[in-house]
Amino acid sequence: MVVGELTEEVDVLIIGGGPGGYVAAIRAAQLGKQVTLVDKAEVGGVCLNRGCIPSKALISAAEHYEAASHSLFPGIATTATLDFAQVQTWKQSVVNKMTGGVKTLLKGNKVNVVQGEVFFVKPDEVRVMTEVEGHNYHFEDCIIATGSRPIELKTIPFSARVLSSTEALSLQEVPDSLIVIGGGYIGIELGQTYAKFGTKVTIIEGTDSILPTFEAQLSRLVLRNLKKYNVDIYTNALAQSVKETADDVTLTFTVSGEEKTVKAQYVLVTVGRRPNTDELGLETIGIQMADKGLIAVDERCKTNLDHIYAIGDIVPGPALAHKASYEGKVAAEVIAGRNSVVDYRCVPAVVFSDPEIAVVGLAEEEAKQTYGEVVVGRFPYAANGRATALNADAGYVKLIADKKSGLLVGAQVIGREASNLIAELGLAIELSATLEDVALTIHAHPTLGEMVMEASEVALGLPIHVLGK
Amino acid sequence: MVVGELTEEVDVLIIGGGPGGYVAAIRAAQLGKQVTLVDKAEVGGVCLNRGCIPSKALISAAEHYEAASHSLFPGIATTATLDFAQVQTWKQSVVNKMTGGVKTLLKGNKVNVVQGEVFFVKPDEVRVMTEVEGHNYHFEDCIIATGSRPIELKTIPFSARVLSSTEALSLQEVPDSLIVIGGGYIGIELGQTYAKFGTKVTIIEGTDSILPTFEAQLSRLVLRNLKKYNVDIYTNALAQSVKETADDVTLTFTVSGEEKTVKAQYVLVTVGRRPNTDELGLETIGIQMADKGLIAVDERCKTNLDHIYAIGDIVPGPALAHKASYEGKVAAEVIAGRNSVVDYRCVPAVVFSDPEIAVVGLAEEEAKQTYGEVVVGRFPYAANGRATALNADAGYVKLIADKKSGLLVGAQVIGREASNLIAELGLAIELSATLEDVALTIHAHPTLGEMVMEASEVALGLPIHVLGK
Amino acid sequence: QEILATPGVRKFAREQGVDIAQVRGTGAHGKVTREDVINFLQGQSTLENHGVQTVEAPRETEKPV
Ligand SMILES: Cc1cc2nc3c(=O)[nH]c(=O)nc-3n(C[C@H](O)[C@H](O)[C@H](O)COP(=O)(O)OP(=O)(O)OC[C@H]3O[C@@H](n4cnc5c(N)ncnc54)[C@H](O)[C@@H]3O)c2cc1C
Ligand SMILES: Cc1cc2nc3c(=O)[nH]c(=O)nc-3n(C[C@H](O)[C@H](O)[C@H](O)COP(=O)(O)OP(=O)(O)OC[C@H]3O[C@@H](n4cnc5c(N)ncnc54)[C@H](O)[C@@H]3O)c2cc1C
Repeated sequence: MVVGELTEEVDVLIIGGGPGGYVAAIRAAQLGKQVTLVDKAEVGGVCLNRGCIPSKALISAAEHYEAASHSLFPGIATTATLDFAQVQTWKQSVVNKMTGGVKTLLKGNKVNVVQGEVFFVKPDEVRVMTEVEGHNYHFEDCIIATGSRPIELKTIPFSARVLSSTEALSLQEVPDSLIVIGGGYIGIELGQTYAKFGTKVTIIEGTDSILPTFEAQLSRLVLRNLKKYNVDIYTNALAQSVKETADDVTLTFTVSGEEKTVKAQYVLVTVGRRPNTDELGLETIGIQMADKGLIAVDERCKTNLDHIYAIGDIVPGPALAHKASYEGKVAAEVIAGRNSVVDYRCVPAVVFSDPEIAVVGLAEEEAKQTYGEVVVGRFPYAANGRATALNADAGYVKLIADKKSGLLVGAQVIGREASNLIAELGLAIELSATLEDVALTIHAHPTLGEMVMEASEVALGLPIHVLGK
Repeated sequence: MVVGELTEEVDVLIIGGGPGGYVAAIRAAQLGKQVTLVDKAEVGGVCLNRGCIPSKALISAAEHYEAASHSLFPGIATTATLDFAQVQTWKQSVVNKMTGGVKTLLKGNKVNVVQGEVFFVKPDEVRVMTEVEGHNYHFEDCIIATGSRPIELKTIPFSARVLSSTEALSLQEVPDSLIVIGGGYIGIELGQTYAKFGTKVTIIEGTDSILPTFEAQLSRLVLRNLKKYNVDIYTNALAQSVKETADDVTLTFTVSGEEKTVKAQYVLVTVGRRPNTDELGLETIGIQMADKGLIAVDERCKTNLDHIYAIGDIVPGPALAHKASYEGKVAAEVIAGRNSVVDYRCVPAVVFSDPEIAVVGLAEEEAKQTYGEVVVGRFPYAANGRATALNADAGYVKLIADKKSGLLVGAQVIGREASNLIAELGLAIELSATLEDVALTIHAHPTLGEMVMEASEVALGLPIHVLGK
Repeated sequence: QEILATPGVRKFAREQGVDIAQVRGTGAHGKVTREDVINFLQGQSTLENHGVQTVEAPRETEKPV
């Protein structure tokens, strides 16, 4: 151990152990680099500790609870009782399993893991602060992967009753009532989950629709289910202020000028996330920034400083775990001397709502702008045998292709297992597949995947299981 | 209506309304042909009426019942009660929905549907018998798609207590006990389903393993679950004879020479299916046969008679619905003057066991024979975040690639949603994708589809979420 | 040697009356692209000294599947 004012020499220093940083660490180590990974909290980052994994664990528990509370299968009567504290313990065990796995992988790949908060003191040196002391590290190459944190509303600051997603994931009791400010994917996933567990949920969304970054048609089925769970939704609504008591909180908001109030046990604020780039001392070393606190990088994930790279939520592009991991591999490979670049045609995005939404590539309007004329093929779950046998006949698969070439350029799935069906479509786009390629590929019967083939046939004007015009 | 000895002229005659025949009918009609479809029973064939669809409906009901009977989620206690007659009513409603859909599609595509049993009287004429009368049809082109029926054991003929899959799918009560002769996919699917509903199941398999057409490793997890449901399995076992009473049936079988008996309420015989080619009068018109009662066809699905085509279970190749439908489209297109041929690189096969098994392309041994050296990448469900959050961490994804080129040539998935994960892998093989193509395609986090990407990285020697050697 | 091409390209070649086995693939591992088929056709028609045309496919291949 190096103590006092000694500076430790490291080969590759990675700041942040989320899905960007830990994946970069493993890949760099695999390629022969000596890697030191520093995180101020736990490895796994937001994703494993307070993002993707715990949210999906609660979502699948809620789904199981809901499926047993309201059996869709005639002849199978089921009941469910909930011990939410135990669900939380299980959720934590899922998180621990995954973070434990990451620790094992880092160790197995001989990555040196250090706990501490990092800031830059020189273009090739950082200081790492633990609670009791500080060390300096001098590095050859550095990857910044410090991720993001929830945005706080100035007028509605976080408190005992005003929560971020982090606290909302860890409630020990199911609240009677919950107000969600922000109807993006995190707000919808968490709101819907608590609604399934029995909470009276109210969603306050600033734009004219929940899930505003998705095509309007996609959110419609989610909306229908939210109403089934008795969720109140206000769109074009602006949260103004809260009044908090020991037991509850009252939110004042306006809808087209009109002031309204709603009272609940908690308010959850999910209005976006901001990059953790403000406390790293980036100014001192002169790193060039892009918009909104993001770090500017080139296609090798390199910043303007030759030996410093940045990946994940702190660089432009969708703030998603799989994009962070992809960039992590690229940065690690570049540092190891490989000729890697960020070179994807598409990044899928999934909302684990009920039903699930998954999209990849261009939306219909974007495709029209890029390609001029497009063809669209849509196939409904209701016409799919497997979906019907699963009692899951809400939803559709929609494919968007360039009219001239037939090249698939975008795809959307809403319905059961959308999160898994999108994988084929992402591969299809990356491999420049045409509608014919997809239509001529035999898909197993009876599976949900058949809808992908059938949607292609719809776009080609030769649909089998729906009527053409 | 034509009566008496008049012969009706038809353009395209299709014999059999299963997934081969009805799909051919729709495609031929779409391409401008006048189509008459004749089936002696209901449209939809085995697949929709007594195969894929009813079996999958019972399987998903059993899964739902089982999931609620034994909740895997700590903190969510569930119970389930079963009214099996009602489950059967629901199953029938699923079947009716799908066959009703097919009828609507046939009508919408202006296909003339006739009920009756067909046999050939001349190379361009058939006789169609209904219960009361007969008509002759003279055709331009004909597609034979008469499918297959369960094989009956000479020594153990079907009876009130010796059932084929058809009767086993329609029991009105859950039997106390059931013996399944034949551990292929139909026997395993049905045996496991009744075991989940509470039946004491015994499986008698002639070879040394259940699911003998799959790699041994794949059946191991299914075996483990069967044992959990208290299923007795005898391999290398030969069913000899049955003794039937009003209430039960006793089966005598031998295991390596030793004679054993087992008593149950029913015996289900699932030892294979034979093509319905023996009562069509094919000899009279001189159609050339292949092995095992199958009709010989070329790559256009044409028989030796220029205007007669054959598709589905009555021609060589896997006896699967999606293969029948694919051939149906080819035959219809050829008749309509298009230059279509049977030209697939792979046909997926799925077993809806617990966990599901899905394979596509070559098995490891086959790949070695074809390509010499192969590389294999295996990724376990236990290392996937989504699987862990779903409490579904049994299983793996295995990819097989040509070592020299990295071309993906085979894939196997066992585990939750294998039936849907296989779609991407079938497309990858059809598109001649390499391991790198798959590894460099961004897969959404956290989804089961990530395992496909990770298995590619394992095969490439750069695994992220498992340790390399 | 295996012919590598996507299902759509295989179909395209067939419709153009091109035996895909004769086309030299320019993709990875000799994968035949749509452009390769077009170039093949153009090369052929240049040889035969007439313009690009759609050749009616031969319909009498009697190869059992
Ligand atoms: C509730 C929720 C649900 C989500 N669901 C999904 C989903 O389903 N799919 C998906 O793709 N994405 C999801 N996300 C987004 C996903 O979590 C992020 O995109 C992803 O975690 C970004 O990875 P990263 O490596 O860039 O950073 P992070 O995961 O944010 O990790 C950054 C790490 O850096 C550390 N760090 C920060 N500053 C310092 C410092 N100065 N010194 C040392 N260490 C530091 C932090 O402690 C942290 O561990 C979700 C997010 C939330 C909040
Ligand atoms: C229990 C079970 C489960 C199965 N599960 C699956 C699965 O999950 N996935 C899968 O891919 N496959 C499955 N199969 C197999 C699948 O059902 C068959 O491969 C498929 O139905 C074959 O289609 P086909 O069109 O060739 O014939 P069929 O579906 O058998 O249809 C033939 C039709 O022809 C009619 N016919 C026969 N003879 C005459 C005649 N002389 N005159 C008039 N009409 C006639 C019959 O009435 C019938 O409607 C399953 C089969 C069974 C039994």
